[in-house]
Amino acid sequence: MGFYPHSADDVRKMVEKLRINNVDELFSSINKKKLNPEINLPEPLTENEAFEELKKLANMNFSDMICFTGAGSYDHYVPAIVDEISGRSEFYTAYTPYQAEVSQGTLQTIYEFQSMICALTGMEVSNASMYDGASALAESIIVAMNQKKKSNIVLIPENINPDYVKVIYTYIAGLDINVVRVPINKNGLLDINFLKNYQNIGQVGALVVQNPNFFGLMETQIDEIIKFKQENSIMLIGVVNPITLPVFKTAPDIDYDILTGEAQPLGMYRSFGGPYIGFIATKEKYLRKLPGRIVGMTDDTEGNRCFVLTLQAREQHIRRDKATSNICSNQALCATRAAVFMSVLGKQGMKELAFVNIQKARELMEILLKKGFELKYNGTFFNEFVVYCKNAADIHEKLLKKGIMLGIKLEDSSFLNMKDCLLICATEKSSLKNFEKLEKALDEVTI
Amino acid sequence: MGFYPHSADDVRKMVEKLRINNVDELFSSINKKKLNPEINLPEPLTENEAFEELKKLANMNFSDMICFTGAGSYDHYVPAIVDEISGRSEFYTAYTPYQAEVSQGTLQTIYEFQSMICALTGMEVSNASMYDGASALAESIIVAMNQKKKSNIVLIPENINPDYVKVIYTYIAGLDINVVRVPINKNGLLDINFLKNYQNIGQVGALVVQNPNFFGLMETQIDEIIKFKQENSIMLIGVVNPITLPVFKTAPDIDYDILTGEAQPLGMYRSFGGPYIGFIATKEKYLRKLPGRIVGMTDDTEGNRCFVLTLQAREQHIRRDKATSNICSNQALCATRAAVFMSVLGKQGMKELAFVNIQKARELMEILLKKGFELKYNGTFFNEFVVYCKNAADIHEKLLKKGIMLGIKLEDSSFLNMKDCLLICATEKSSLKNFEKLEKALDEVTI
Amino acid sequence: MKKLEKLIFEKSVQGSGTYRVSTSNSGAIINEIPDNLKRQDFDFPEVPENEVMRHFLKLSRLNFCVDEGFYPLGSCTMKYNPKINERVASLEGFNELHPLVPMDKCQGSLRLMYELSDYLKEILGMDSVSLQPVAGASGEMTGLKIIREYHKVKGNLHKKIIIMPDSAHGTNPASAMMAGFEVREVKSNDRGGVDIENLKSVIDDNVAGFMVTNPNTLGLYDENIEEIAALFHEKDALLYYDGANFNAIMGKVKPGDMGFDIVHLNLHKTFATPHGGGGPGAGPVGVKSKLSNFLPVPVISKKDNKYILDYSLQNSIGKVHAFYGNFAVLIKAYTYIRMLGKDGLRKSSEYAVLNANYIMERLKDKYSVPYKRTCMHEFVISAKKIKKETGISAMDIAKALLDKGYHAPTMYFPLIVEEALMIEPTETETLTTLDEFCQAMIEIYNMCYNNAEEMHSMPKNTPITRVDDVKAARNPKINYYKAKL
Amino acid sequence: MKKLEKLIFEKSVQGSGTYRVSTSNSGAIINEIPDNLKRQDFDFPEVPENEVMRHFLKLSRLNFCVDEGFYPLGSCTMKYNPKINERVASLEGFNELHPLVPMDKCQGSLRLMYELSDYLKEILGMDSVSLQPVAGASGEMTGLKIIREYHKVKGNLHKKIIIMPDSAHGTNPASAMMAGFEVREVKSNDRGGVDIENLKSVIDDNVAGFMVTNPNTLGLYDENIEEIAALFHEKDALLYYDGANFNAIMGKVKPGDMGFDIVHLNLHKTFATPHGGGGPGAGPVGVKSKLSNFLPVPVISKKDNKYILDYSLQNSIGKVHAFYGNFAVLIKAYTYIRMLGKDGLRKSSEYAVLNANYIMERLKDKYSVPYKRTCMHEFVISAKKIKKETGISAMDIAKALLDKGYHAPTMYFPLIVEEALMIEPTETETLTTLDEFCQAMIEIYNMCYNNAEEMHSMPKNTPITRVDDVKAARNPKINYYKAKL
Ligand SMILES: Cc1ncc(COP(=O)(O)O)c(C=O)c1O
Ligand SMILES: Cc1ncc(COP(=O)(O)O)c(C=O)c1O
Repeated sequence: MGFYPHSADDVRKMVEKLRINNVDELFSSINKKKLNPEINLPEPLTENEAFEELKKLANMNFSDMICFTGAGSYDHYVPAIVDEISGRSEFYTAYTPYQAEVSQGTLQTIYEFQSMICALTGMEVSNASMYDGASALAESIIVAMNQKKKSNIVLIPENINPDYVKVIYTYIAGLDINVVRVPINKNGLLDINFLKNYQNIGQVGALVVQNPNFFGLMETQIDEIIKFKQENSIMLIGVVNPITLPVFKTAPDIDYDILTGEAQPLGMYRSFGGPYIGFIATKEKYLRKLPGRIVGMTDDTEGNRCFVLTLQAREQHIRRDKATSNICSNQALCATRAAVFMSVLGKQGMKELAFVNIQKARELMEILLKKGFELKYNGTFFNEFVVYCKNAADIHEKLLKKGIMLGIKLEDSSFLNMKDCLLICATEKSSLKNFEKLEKALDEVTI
Repeated sequence: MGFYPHSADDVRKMVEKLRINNVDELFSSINKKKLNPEINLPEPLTENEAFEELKKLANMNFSDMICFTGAGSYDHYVPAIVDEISGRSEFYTAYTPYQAEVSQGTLQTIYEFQSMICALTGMEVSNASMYDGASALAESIIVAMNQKKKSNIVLIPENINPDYVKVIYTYIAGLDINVVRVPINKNGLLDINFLKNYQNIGQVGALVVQNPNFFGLMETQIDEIIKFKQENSIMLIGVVNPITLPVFKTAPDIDYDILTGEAQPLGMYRSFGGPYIGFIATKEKYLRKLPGRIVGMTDDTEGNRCFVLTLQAREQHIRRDKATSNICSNQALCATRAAVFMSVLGKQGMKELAFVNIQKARELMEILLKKGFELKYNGTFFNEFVVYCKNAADIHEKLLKKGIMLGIKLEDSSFLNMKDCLLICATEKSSLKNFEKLEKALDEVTI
Repeated sequence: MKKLEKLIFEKSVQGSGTYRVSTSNSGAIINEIPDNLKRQDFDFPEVPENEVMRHFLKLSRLNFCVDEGFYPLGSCTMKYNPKINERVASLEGFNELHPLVPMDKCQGSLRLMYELSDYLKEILGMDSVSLQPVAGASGEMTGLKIIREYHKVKGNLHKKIIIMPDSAHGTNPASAMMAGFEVREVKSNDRGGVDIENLKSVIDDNVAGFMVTNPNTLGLYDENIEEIAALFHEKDALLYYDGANFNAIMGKVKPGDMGFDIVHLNLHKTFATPHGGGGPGAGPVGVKSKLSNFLPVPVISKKDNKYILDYSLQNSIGKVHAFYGNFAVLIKAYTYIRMLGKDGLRKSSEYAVLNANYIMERLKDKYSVPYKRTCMHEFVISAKKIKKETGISAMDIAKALLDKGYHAPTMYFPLIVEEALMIEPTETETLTTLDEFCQAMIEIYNMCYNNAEEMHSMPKNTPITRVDDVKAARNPKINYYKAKL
Repeated sequence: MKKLEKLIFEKSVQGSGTYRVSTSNSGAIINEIPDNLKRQDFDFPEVPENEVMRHFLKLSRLNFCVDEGFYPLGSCTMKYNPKINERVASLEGFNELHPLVPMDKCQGSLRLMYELSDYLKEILGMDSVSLQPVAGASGEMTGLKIIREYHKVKGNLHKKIIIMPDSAHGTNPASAMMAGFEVREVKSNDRGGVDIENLKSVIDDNVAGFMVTNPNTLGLYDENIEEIAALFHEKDALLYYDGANFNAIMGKVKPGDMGFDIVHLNLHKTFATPHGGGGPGAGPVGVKSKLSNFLPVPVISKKDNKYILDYSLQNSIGKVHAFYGNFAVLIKAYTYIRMLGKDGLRKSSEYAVLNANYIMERLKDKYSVPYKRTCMHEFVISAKKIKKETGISAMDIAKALLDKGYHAPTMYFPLIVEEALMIEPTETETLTTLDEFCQAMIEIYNMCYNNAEEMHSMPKNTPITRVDDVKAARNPKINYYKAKL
């Protein structure tokens, strides 16, 4: 089944108008020997058949496992209104809003997204979205390092999402940026002494802090970090989970220069890893250094308030090889989803969401401690934490057979020295029932 | 979680404006002893919790059984575009289109529905929808009998959907209408001789013919039925499955006075029996006798073509106890779905749909015959047919355990004398894979 | 510029439909159909999926809907339809379920129906509930057939009269007619309630029942309801409660406590299920225990910890729907009740009533309020005086509201108020919306006296201007293909 | 009357949000957070769900979209997005799947990705595919990093130049910059293709690669492509194919057969996944076998009849996305390919090209076509002459189209054509739509000469009139809460 509507009669009319004999004449620029090649594809399907095929594939996944796993992808409830609005043709079948006169829907929505990201992060300005949290961080580092032209070192602690680090390495390959990893202390936080004693400090352009970090821990050494960054005129890049921000300190109390992160928790399904949505918020003074789209407020010729893609002089289609980034299509529909999510939860809902996540993670922790696990790090955590016990890998495996994914093994995630450590996550969706199932399963597998 | 937005401050302002002390003062007309009674309901839920509860209930159903069952509810594929359009707020959160100026969306859609129902049925006019096929038939009978004031008998063959018959009895209770059942012949069709020899013919106002009938059979005695009805000036009411009509003879070749039926196959899910949608089409001369809403074309004051609820003088809000029916809210969104379904399939798709259903039913029949079932009736059928074998009930039961519902036992459906007969259905969704599963399961249970 | 849309038929081009139901050559099967049963060619649109989408998208935008704005349509309770309801009703476990699966294969649906029945019993003060009726009018017919059957069983065949107020909704007399009853009206008194003296004069032994809403169609609560109930019960007549106005009293008072024997509810009003542009709705019927046996079958019962479709009711009136009613609508109402709980339902009604009184208070100096009382969830104003003074009718005012981006109130109903406009805000509107609406109403009032001419030509900003109803009815065009027949 | 919508912030009323994440008193937990980590109060909207719905519904209506009408936006391939794709992508089995589940728990997703990679390999004539890049530009960066790594592994660190035509899309040079390359432009010849002589003069041993689309951004197919490829391959430079224009040649010719080493596709163009108002898209990258080892990890492999996430590529450039790319977008492209099959894809391109040529033919007497050749799926016209004669610019023409209910063509791109308008109809439009569009273009042409003044003030029927870009950029207002900081 295809989606090209011409009847045979239509084609005849058109071919006549073009004074050709058949459509293939239009392809005469193509080397005859290469034209109309064999392509080995399955037979075409009707809609019904396609649906059945895809359902079959979907059902081969174990999406209904009880999943106490975060590590960059979180199981939050998506309010139905989010799907309903982002499912409106007007949002999802529009192109990038180049023609402002017929794109105020997307433009105003993105403006509202930007404003809410600013409100949550406490920063002054935000862009319209990035591909995901990892690329947002990578591009943030490039922005920061471009501010510090004479420096070529970015400090990245060991407690940062390891997949983000991989993306950073790819992005900076070929650019004059070097990564120096900051070790972590026994509390799972970055080793502040390493910073204080770091020799090449003159070369350092930026420091990255993930907060909560990959182990779920909130950074408590903020005052020292701020002091370090201010004394050495280093750009401070924060990587945050946006749903922590209604509760935890952020800018301007923390002097971040750039605050970036993954907004998947704001209304995106886990969806096997994408589409997600990165955000970058910064101080006004760096506005013109931002990558990606930015929507600004202005007037039309009749004086109506309206919105438009602005500061395009930064972008690839104007500045070409001098642009702040190559990003063009971004994740606008995800930003729309996030805007609806934040709007419908509102201030109270966003606070409750943070509270419940904190609460649930503590309940889950209690269960695990009771069953013999130990906390790897003491400290304040949000909805993730690391536990260990001597046969964690084995327990993890056995629970999987029972339909429970008890986090990830840190050993598998580039933390080779963290054998028998699991990174665990609870959210508002972690129901009492699932906790009970976990307890029961743990009892069974640990005998 | 509720949906009333007033803040405490709003309430204070409003209460002040009304010069009352609290909201309960507004309820002072209510007997104090009866005010604010205890109500035993479960605790309120958040959206997430409600979703989990409902998912639990949904999962308690065995909706994924392989289901070779029709009997008034059919497993047809619903194109995604049908959900997408009927899921637009503009359609599903509107009221009945009383204000034509702001309801042209629904009005034109219903006009198109009416027109396509007319095109399919071959009748001249159609109404906007009825509650379901059963009530549409019941109301059709009342319309017909009102045309024949001196008669009080309606002839209803035994091969009609038994649930429809039950609804007819309820509807006519208290009215001066009597049902006489027409026996069926050995081919499962109505006994034409019974009609010819019927004594009280002068009392007969209408004859109902279901085509295909409850056993899936097409009526072949059409010429004799037409002759009978014309000679005796009886109203002929046809009950049809709309998806048969691209292939099978209908009005005006068959002189139906009213053609009614269930349009569930046109884009409604089976949904445990509802919402479905009845339709009634008739000759123009009976237009003003129709129950329910009717949309007509007209102009606005500027001469734009537009649509409006018309012929309201028939309806309850004008005619009150002299109305053609009490129906008010009907099944408008279902009519919208049917309109989209028919539009997207279009002429070719509707033909293919009929063809494939005929084809699949024959393939299924072959399998069953091969496995030892016999056809109860010989004759032309659409997508349903009756088979029997001596331990059909037992096989039916055993297949259920294997996740296959091989039709319904006719014995359970008021056909007490049809022990060991199953009414079976195939549709375009009956896949080869499911046929194979059936074959395999049959081999296992019949050993 | 009016943004109208062509008809789907006008977009049809032969051979241009893109949808395929079959990839194989399915047409050959036609040879197995006897020629004398075959149909010849027929008219039908041929439009590609892309254009079908655009067509209905554009049509949709010609509608006003509650997700767009304020819909103060009295008697219709156009409250917000929570989006979660649409999500749960489309779960595959519900919508792909055949109604005739064996009972052990549909325990989820049955349990939902069983529990919903229970909740409604609690809320209504009734003893049994049928979820089968699919709309208000369907519930009415069901209830009236029960009344008929009740008297029949008792041998009281002479009880052929249903009394109802002159303010009754049109479906009430029409339903009574469909159940084989005759209608007798009782007058309303000057408080908008039933005139007890008049009632006494019309009541007699032939009366089978009384049908009323309370609050009634004026939005007023009849404080004599218990006395009225007693008058009917004395004659062994049954009291029927039309639940269209139930949004006023959820959790505040139970119809069962007022003395009613039978109630229907409109789930598509009070319980937030969407109206769909005219359905599908659901009109469950609750009855007192003496009538439980008369309900339509099946009802949902519990037996050995299993939920069953129970067909065993002795005096059942039969069936009013081929299966069990509009099941998907029931899912939505169930979800709504579960989310709100007791307090949420009660507060919903309280705010609905507060909102109505607030608007009435703000408008009463401009528009005359025929009954000077606290109203319940809605109230009626009359444009009679305005019409006399300016020539502007209730209709003109309604149309002017459309132009300001509001849906119109219900017009010319109930019939006992001249130039009636019935306003029902519901609880889901914000104070800002209410204030803006009042402001619009006041502007319109001023316009009646300052610029009457303009008022007659409203609406102007809508997709079309006023329609020619008369033309539509005189020469009905209801089938595009008609000309070709 | 302009139907604008307030900001969500302007609808906020303290305490009026209705959404609850928790029914219990969850706030107490705050006491377990150390004071020095706690945030003080913050600004955020408080709006009830009802009003949130209305807000975004009204906003949505201010957008033009492909489900509303014709979108001849060159280079963007705004074809119809089949609704089935949305349905399958929202299956719970896909969208509730955590990306880090063990591989035996996600075989459905892996198989889909594996098969999609296979299909794309077939369609492209490439040997390996990565589905990880999430947009065209993301694919470009991936491809260029591969080029860089390829030369690095070979020890050719001096290869720092990427050549591209002067007609290249802005992302191409920007991507080259992000991969640490310098850009060198090659001129276009008078047929719109690469000027071979000029190419020979700019090519040298420092060249790492060549980046081009074919058909190029003028919609023209470069018949010298194989010769060009040979010139680069001689220097061990790699050829990169920007697949933005692939809708012209699906099933007609494979980039691999033209001589390309690396290709990206825009699934959100050619493969009918919706554009979402600016993403999410997907930009898979295919490479010839010598580059397979350089792809981002993981790729999907098959081992012992199981699909696996394969991290074993020796020279992998690493990762370009935290997980595996925009998986949900991949589902849609997969479904599209499965439905159309080989013939469907080929016909899509044929009709896309036919449609473009048909419009060009109908417009060429009015609007000047800079390159007089058969075009492929799109073509560029120039308003240079019109501008000189009437003062009407390409921008004015584009805005006039908005007023007639069409989206505008791409304007002022490619840069080598003055007053460029680039028109791409796609295959999903009907002949009626094409004819009506041509008619509109001709009317606009006539208006340029008859009523130039009017042309400058277009559009008028849109939600807003032309915007003040300069004001927006001069004093950027991009955060509502900014004033309060
Ligand atoms: C008072 C009253 N009764 C009955 C009805 C009929 O309800 P339905 O339209 O659901 O049949 C209505 C509906 O408008 C009503 O307002
Ligand atoms: C020729 C060309 N190359 C590259 C791109 C960039 O694609 P994306 O927006 O998906 O990053 C585009 C998109 O407009 C394009 O037209």
